[in-house]
Amino acid sequence: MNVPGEKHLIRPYGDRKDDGVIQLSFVLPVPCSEKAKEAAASVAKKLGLSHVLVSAMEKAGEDYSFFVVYGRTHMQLDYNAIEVPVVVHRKHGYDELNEAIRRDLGRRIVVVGACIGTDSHTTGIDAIMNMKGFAGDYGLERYPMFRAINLGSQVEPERLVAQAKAESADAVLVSKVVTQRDVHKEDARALLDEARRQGIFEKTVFLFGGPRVDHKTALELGFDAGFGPGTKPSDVANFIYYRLLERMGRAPPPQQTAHGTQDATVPMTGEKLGDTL
Amino acid sequence: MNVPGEKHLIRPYGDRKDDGVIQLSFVLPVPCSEKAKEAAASVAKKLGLSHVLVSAMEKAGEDYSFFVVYGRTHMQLDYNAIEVPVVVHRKHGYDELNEAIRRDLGRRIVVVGACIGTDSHTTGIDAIMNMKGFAGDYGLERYPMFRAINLGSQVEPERLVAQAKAESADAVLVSKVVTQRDVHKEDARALLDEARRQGIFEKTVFLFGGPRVDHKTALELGFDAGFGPGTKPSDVANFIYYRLLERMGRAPPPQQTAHGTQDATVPMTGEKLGDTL
Amino acid sequence: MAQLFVDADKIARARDLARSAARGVQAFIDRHTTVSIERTVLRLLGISGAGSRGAPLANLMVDRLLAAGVLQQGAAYWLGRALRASPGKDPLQAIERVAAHPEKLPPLSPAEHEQLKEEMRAEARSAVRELQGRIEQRKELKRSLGVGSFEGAPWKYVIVATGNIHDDVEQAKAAAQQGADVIAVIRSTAQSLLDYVPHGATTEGFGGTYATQENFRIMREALDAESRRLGRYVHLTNYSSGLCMPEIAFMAAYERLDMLLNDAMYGILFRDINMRRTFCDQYFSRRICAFAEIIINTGEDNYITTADADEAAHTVIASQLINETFARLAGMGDELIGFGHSFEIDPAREDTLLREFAMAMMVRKLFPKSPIKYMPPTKHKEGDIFFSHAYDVMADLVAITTRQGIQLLGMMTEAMHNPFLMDRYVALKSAAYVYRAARHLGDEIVFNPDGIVARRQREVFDKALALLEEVAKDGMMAAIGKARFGDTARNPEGGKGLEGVVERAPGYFNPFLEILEAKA
Amino acid sequence: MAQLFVDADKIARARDLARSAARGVQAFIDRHTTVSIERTVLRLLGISGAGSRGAPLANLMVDRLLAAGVLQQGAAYWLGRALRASPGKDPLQAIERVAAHPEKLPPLSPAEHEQLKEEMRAEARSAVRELQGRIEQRKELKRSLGVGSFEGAPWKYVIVATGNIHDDVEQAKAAAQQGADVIAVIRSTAQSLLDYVPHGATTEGFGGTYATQENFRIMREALDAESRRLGRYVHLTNYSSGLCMPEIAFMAAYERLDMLLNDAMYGILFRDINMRRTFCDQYFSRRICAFAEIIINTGEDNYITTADADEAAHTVIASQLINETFARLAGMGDELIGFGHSFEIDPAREDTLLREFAMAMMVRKLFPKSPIKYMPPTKHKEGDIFFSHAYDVMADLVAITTRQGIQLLGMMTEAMHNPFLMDRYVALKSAAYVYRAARHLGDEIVFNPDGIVARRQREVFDKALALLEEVAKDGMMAAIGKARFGDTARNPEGGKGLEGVVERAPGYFNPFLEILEAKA
Ligand code: B12
Ligand code: B12
Ligand SMILES: Cc1ncc(COP(=O)(O)O)c(C=O)c1O
Ligand SMILES: Cc1ncc(COP(=O)(O)O)c(C=O)c1O
Repeated sequence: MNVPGEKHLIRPYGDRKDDGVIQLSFVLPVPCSEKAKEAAASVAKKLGLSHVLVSAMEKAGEDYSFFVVYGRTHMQLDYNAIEVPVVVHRKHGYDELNEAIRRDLGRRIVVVGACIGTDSHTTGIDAIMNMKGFAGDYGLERYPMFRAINLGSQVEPERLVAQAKAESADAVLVSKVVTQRDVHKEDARALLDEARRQGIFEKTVFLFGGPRVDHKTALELGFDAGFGPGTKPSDVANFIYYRLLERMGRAPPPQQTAHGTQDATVPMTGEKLGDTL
Repeated sequence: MNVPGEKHLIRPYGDRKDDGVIQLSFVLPVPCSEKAKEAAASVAKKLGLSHVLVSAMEKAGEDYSFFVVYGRTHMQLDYNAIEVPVVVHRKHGYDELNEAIRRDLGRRIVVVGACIGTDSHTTGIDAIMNMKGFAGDYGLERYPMFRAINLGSQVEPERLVAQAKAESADAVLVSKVVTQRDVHKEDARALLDEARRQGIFEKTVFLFGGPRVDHKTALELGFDAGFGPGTKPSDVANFIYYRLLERMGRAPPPQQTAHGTQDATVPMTGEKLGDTL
Repeated sequence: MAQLFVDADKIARARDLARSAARGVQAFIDRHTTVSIERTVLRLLGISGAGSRGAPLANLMVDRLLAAGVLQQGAAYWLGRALRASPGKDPLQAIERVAAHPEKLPPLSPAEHEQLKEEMRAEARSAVRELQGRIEQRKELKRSLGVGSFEGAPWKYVIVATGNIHDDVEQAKAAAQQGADVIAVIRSTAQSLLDYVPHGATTEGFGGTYATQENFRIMREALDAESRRLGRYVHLTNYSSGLCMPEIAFMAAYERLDMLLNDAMYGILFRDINMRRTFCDQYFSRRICAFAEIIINTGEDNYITTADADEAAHTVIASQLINETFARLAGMGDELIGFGHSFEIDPAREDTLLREFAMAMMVRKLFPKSPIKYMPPTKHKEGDIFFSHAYDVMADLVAITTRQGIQLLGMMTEAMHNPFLMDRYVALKSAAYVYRAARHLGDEIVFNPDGIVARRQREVFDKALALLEEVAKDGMMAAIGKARFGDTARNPEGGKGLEGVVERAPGYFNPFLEILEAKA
Repeated sequence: MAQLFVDADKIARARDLARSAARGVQAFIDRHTTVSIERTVLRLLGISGAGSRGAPLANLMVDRLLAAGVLQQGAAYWLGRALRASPGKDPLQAIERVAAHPEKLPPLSPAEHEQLKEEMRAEARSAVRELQGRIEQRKELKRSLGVGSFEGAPWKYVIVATGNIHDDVEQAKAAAQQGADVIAVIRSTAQSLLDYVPHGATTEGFGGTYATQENFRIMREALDAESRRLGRYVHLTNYSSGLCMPEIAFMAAYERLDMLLNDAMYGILFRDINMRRTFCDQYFSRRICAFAEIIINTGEDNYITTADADEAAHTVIASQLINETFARLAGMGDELIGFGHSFEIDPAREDTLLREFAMAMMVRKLFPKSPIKYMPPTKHKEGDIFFSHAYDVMADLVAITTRQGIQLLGMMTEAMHNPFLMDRYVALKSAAYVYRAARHLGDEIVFNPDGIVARRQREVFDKALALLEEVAKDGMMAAIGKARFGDTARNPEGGKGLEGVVERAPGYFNPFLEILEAKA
């Protein structure tokens, strides 16, 4: 029923089309009892669900009850109204991209990256920068036309920025994996402040990545782009190339997307994402 | 912090007290894509959740996506405001109850039961009525002071009522397990209509039970009580005894409860219920 | 891998007992017919429509013949007479005519009589030929596509049960796309007690969707398309069970279904259908399945959802041996008999995984050539979907390790509702993981021949043997009368549908039975 | 049950190689001390407070001594000197005084020198006696209560990590009530790189809660109460890891913790801590653990969260043998060495359950007397919590079947956040089910000696042996330099904390080391 222009109303679907079925689970800080069960039901009702069924009340502790609840929401979404602009840039393959860089920039692109703050989850940044790459996709180090310097884990902003400056890097790649109480955002901001302090903010491309990073947040924080789970090095390589071209006034600016930058350079495949999320 | 009279505000609890964390899962009738993922996030937001994290988007079919979502609700519940009146009747043990019946009624209580309509889920009614009982608790048949006639499965209302009339039963026990599209309620209503037609509605106690039955609904349907999962035969035996006393004007009417009648005769233990739900 | 720790003579002995128990019943079957057998004959002869108020023509005709007290001749015979008496008339009216005053019919000369039968036999042969053709199409498509996730993996069997055939199709397609090998459309609760098969596409059922020929067609058509797209054959199954076993068997064969739930005793025990009726009906329905190469699934799993799975385990084995005998008597090859059993032991107990392994291996080995149908936990499922899922995963492990043939995947919401789309997805994904992770586990491990598992097998089989001794001594019907199966007692005169059982007249005529019995 | 398919000589050979590789390092260790060893000595001597800006007194003192270039004498010696130089003064000021101008100190006669050491030794003995007393309390309580779900069941180990010790207590109690046997309070990400131990109760951490002596006390107190109520002893564990290994070992011993994550190489590889520093620190920390009968958990699981679990499996085995040697050199008995490994093979592959069985059985059998610490799937966890849960359940099955000693229960939300209360509940309930269901499975099954599992064990062990040959030849430090472990290269001069390593002076004095080394 999806006629462009028209509304495309959708609702959650359990047993029958549009029945609005949703499953919930949560803990309430009260012991199991009929009263607790009633409380769980009212949580669901307050969320606007009808046909509320508290299918499980489990003793998660003497003062805690765990609930599994089913109910039906009556909301509708107009699927056509959901905005996810996809950038039109064609994604280059490995050789093609190296060739394009040679042709259009005439030099190697220098990128410096690290997992910053106290975070030592390097597998993410390694997947992007090191030879090996990720999911069969070569890492930046492997590209003849990239010079990739990976500083590894627990790198303080000062050091990362200084290094980037020293190498007069085209792009800085920042990874954060630990997100508890939004420490990833704090660290990301600290990094950009440092970049301003050392005066490389304007002339450098800043990329932010991690399992809980998305393009939108990254932009809000002041980065050029954000890369979430399932990112391939080639997505990043393409993005940097286009962004540099654009800074040279040689390419259409990619529209901002509300999402991980798989789709900032390629229309993305949900499946893939589903798999790696 | 639970001072009677005062408010006792509670919220779902995941990582830290009152963080309001709730887990959701549901299917949307659209293929996996960044757009679908955004739609899933807006479902959660429309439910009033913040910190929405779509942790999984899975291909549940070419035109269906399955989502797991975490978010935080900002609602608060006043736990003290939740009403679950508990009846004060003391629950008699097996011997004690037989004795009480002998003393107070001076005769055996006659109960006729069945699983009605097209429903052939007899284990529930059997658990209540047959010798064996349930979870180590003797069935009514075993009580010297009960005469329990179990008609089994797929019994039409006419037959059950006629039988009850013939036996001049004190109580009629009705079981329904299949609930799809509320067929259990339809059948329950049909039974009471039949009882009225055959003129035994007034003088007989009607009990309704099944995994999706609760006291409240049962009362709304016109039954004397409703019994949900985990019901023990002894709960039922006690309830009938008290209800008959009361009809003889000999006992305080049990307050209505919003719940399965474990707590209509005994303060219930969440655990137990948690286990059998 | 599967190991059997029971000694061979005991097994041979048990089979003999099952055979002799069944023999008595078979003698009865051979002397009787039923309304639903005769309706099936008429359907085979092309009587497919429904009357004004939706009653199938086959029912209207057979009812007349029964009322007129002439059914024992066989419906095929009377249809022949009727058409000859009023040529060109519409069959129903023709039947009504003859049924109104059968005595008034001009007697036939032996030659005419023979000729009439020959005509009907010719009709029957061409009907059978057409049916054969449709069955070949089904087999052809299957041959041309892959089957199952990998060699030796159980077929992943899931249920759809929305009550609405069109929603069912949606959900079946989604399930197929996520790896389901078999789609079962569960019937509406009421249907097994209907003494007719509803007509046309249906959109309202309770706990399931009505089994109708049109619904079969719609679903099979959708699955054919899906199978082609996926390059993997997706099977369809339904229930040849209740008061219309043979009719549904015919419709299923005609609409190219692959399997049918079909049990010699389920209807008797769980639906209180008269035993004589069920025994006669199961025979003819299985004759059709044998011809159509439809895999039947027996219903022993039901015993242990009612009685305690640990205590009643032996009734499962005994019943399977009985089902085996009846199926063979109906001409079915072992490869078509999907023996049912399940993973149902109360998870609150200890070593349940070992006890489930014991049963799963024993059933697997007792019927080496048969596609065992393995059912998931249901009775002890909880509203705690996370626990229920973990519980199902253990069943997946036993299924792949012991190489069950067809696994009905457990649903984490079993305790609440008919499977939702997401429930099926979750089950399919985890089953695929477990199959993959444990793919060769069965070839790797050997159980201790004097261990818990081995002892458990012997204990269960000994009890099954004792039960069969008793059944053979008292006879099937008496044993059922003593509640030996599924904790339920039934007597030969009780239950629904007895009125539809008729002793065959000496001249009883059933051209299809002639063909099917000849074929075997 | 667990089977080992590797031949004994190879195993013996591997142990020899590990020993000779470690010997070189141990020689280095015996010639050096570190700031954190010396801080620990001071803490043992009762220097427990913190200075104005929260800096622990022990740090302030040791920093002075290091700056003054006199630490190689041993902090205990200088504390003695200082107190004797300015009697009655507060220790910090006294130390500052001597550190200001050590050269100005009047020289001691040999007799005085001996006397001073004797006094400090006496102090040390009484400190050790007090410590001993507290350790006895812990053992006493444990003796008086039940331990674990049943004989032979792995201890159920869960993590709390809210960042706030008071929330941690809430969650730990709930977990204990639902069957947790071990509570691990995960540290804040930053802590391993701090060259001091924060002071007091803390309520803000990232990815975990700071390890402080006060936090230890608060949690242990809560668990003591809970253990008594439940009649089941609930263990507490934390991390003796990073730049403060020995100090935390002491605090843990003092606050009656039962276990500590403590690895000879983890800090080097995963926190880029200087290897000399870590080798020295791990030695003294393990001396303390040996004395306090604290079970250590090694961190080999980390290798396979970074490298591919299937390809790097041999590094786990090699590292375990090295950890074993170092632990024994520090006087630890096998029963105190909890070797770490994990269920981490990519679930997208085939026969992963078999390959996990191979590893789990091999580790179990290589260290028969040790409480193996089994970690759950983490790296390949998905946001699909239902799948993740199924995946964890397979790890539970391997854990109970192969009788791992301590199982860290997998969390269905591993890919998203630190465990929530409900995540732990779900994990504990399912693990209890799997343990129950498969309780005796291990005694029942035997793996094919030439099968996939056996071959996999041999393959992995051969690679481990080859790696150890190399390590023994080049020496530990060189091997680490070549990224032989955890895919990470480190050099002896690199990493954090090298400045805190000092060569011991000939007269180096450490009364506790004397006692602890004598004890062994
Ligand atoms: C492996 C791992 C570890 C390893 C890390 C080894 C290493 N060298 O990286 C070890 C064992 C050391 C470890 C330790 C800890 N971990 Co850890 N760890 C994990 C684990 C299991 C997997 C992470 C991983 O490797 N993913 C695979 C990589 C390839 O995926 P990725 O990081 O998302 O990267 C991809 C994209 O995000 C993107 N990307 C990432 N970065 C960048 C950067 C740029 C510029 C670009 C363009 C793209 C990009 O591209 C990559 C490829 O597609 C996760 C749980 C999980 N399953 O996610 C927990 C997890 C991340 N760890 C966690 C924690 C808390 C810790 C500890 C702090 C626990 C503790 N207190 O001790 C410690 C300390 C670590 C520290 N100081 O930072 C938590 C974080 C919770 C939170 N959200 O805050 C998690 C989620 C586990 C949990 N549920 O508690 N961990
Ligand atoms: C066992 C079982 C069967 C057995 C029944 C055997 C028998 N003799 O009872 C068999 C195999 C025959 C069966 C068949 C079907 N079943 Co069925 N079955 C179940 C199962 C697995 C367990 C039910 C059970 O025995 N519970 C144990 C008893 C003791 O619990 P209980 O009924 O809640 O009773 C307790 C309380 O509720 C209370 N109580 C109950 N009744 C009464 C009455 C009174 C007066 C009182 C006081 C108390 C009381 O006391 C009892 C003790 O505490 C459930 C799934 C599940 N795990 O719940 C599905 C389930 C009930 N079945 C279901 C369905 C759909 C069917 C079928 C219709 C499927 C089909 N289309 O073929 C068929 C047809 C049945 C029919 N015609 O009615 C659905 C119902 C969905 C829904 N909510 O509508 C379920 C939930 C499975 C599912 N998820 O799809 N089933
Ligand atoms: C053989 C058989 N027939 C039928 C059914 C379904 O029940 P109904 O008779 O209501 O269709 C089952 C249920 O499992 C079964 O095993
Ligand atoms: C031995 C060891 N120490 C410490 C840690 C925790 O990391 P951190 O050093 O950040 O405390 C781990 C993680 O598993 C570990 O295995």
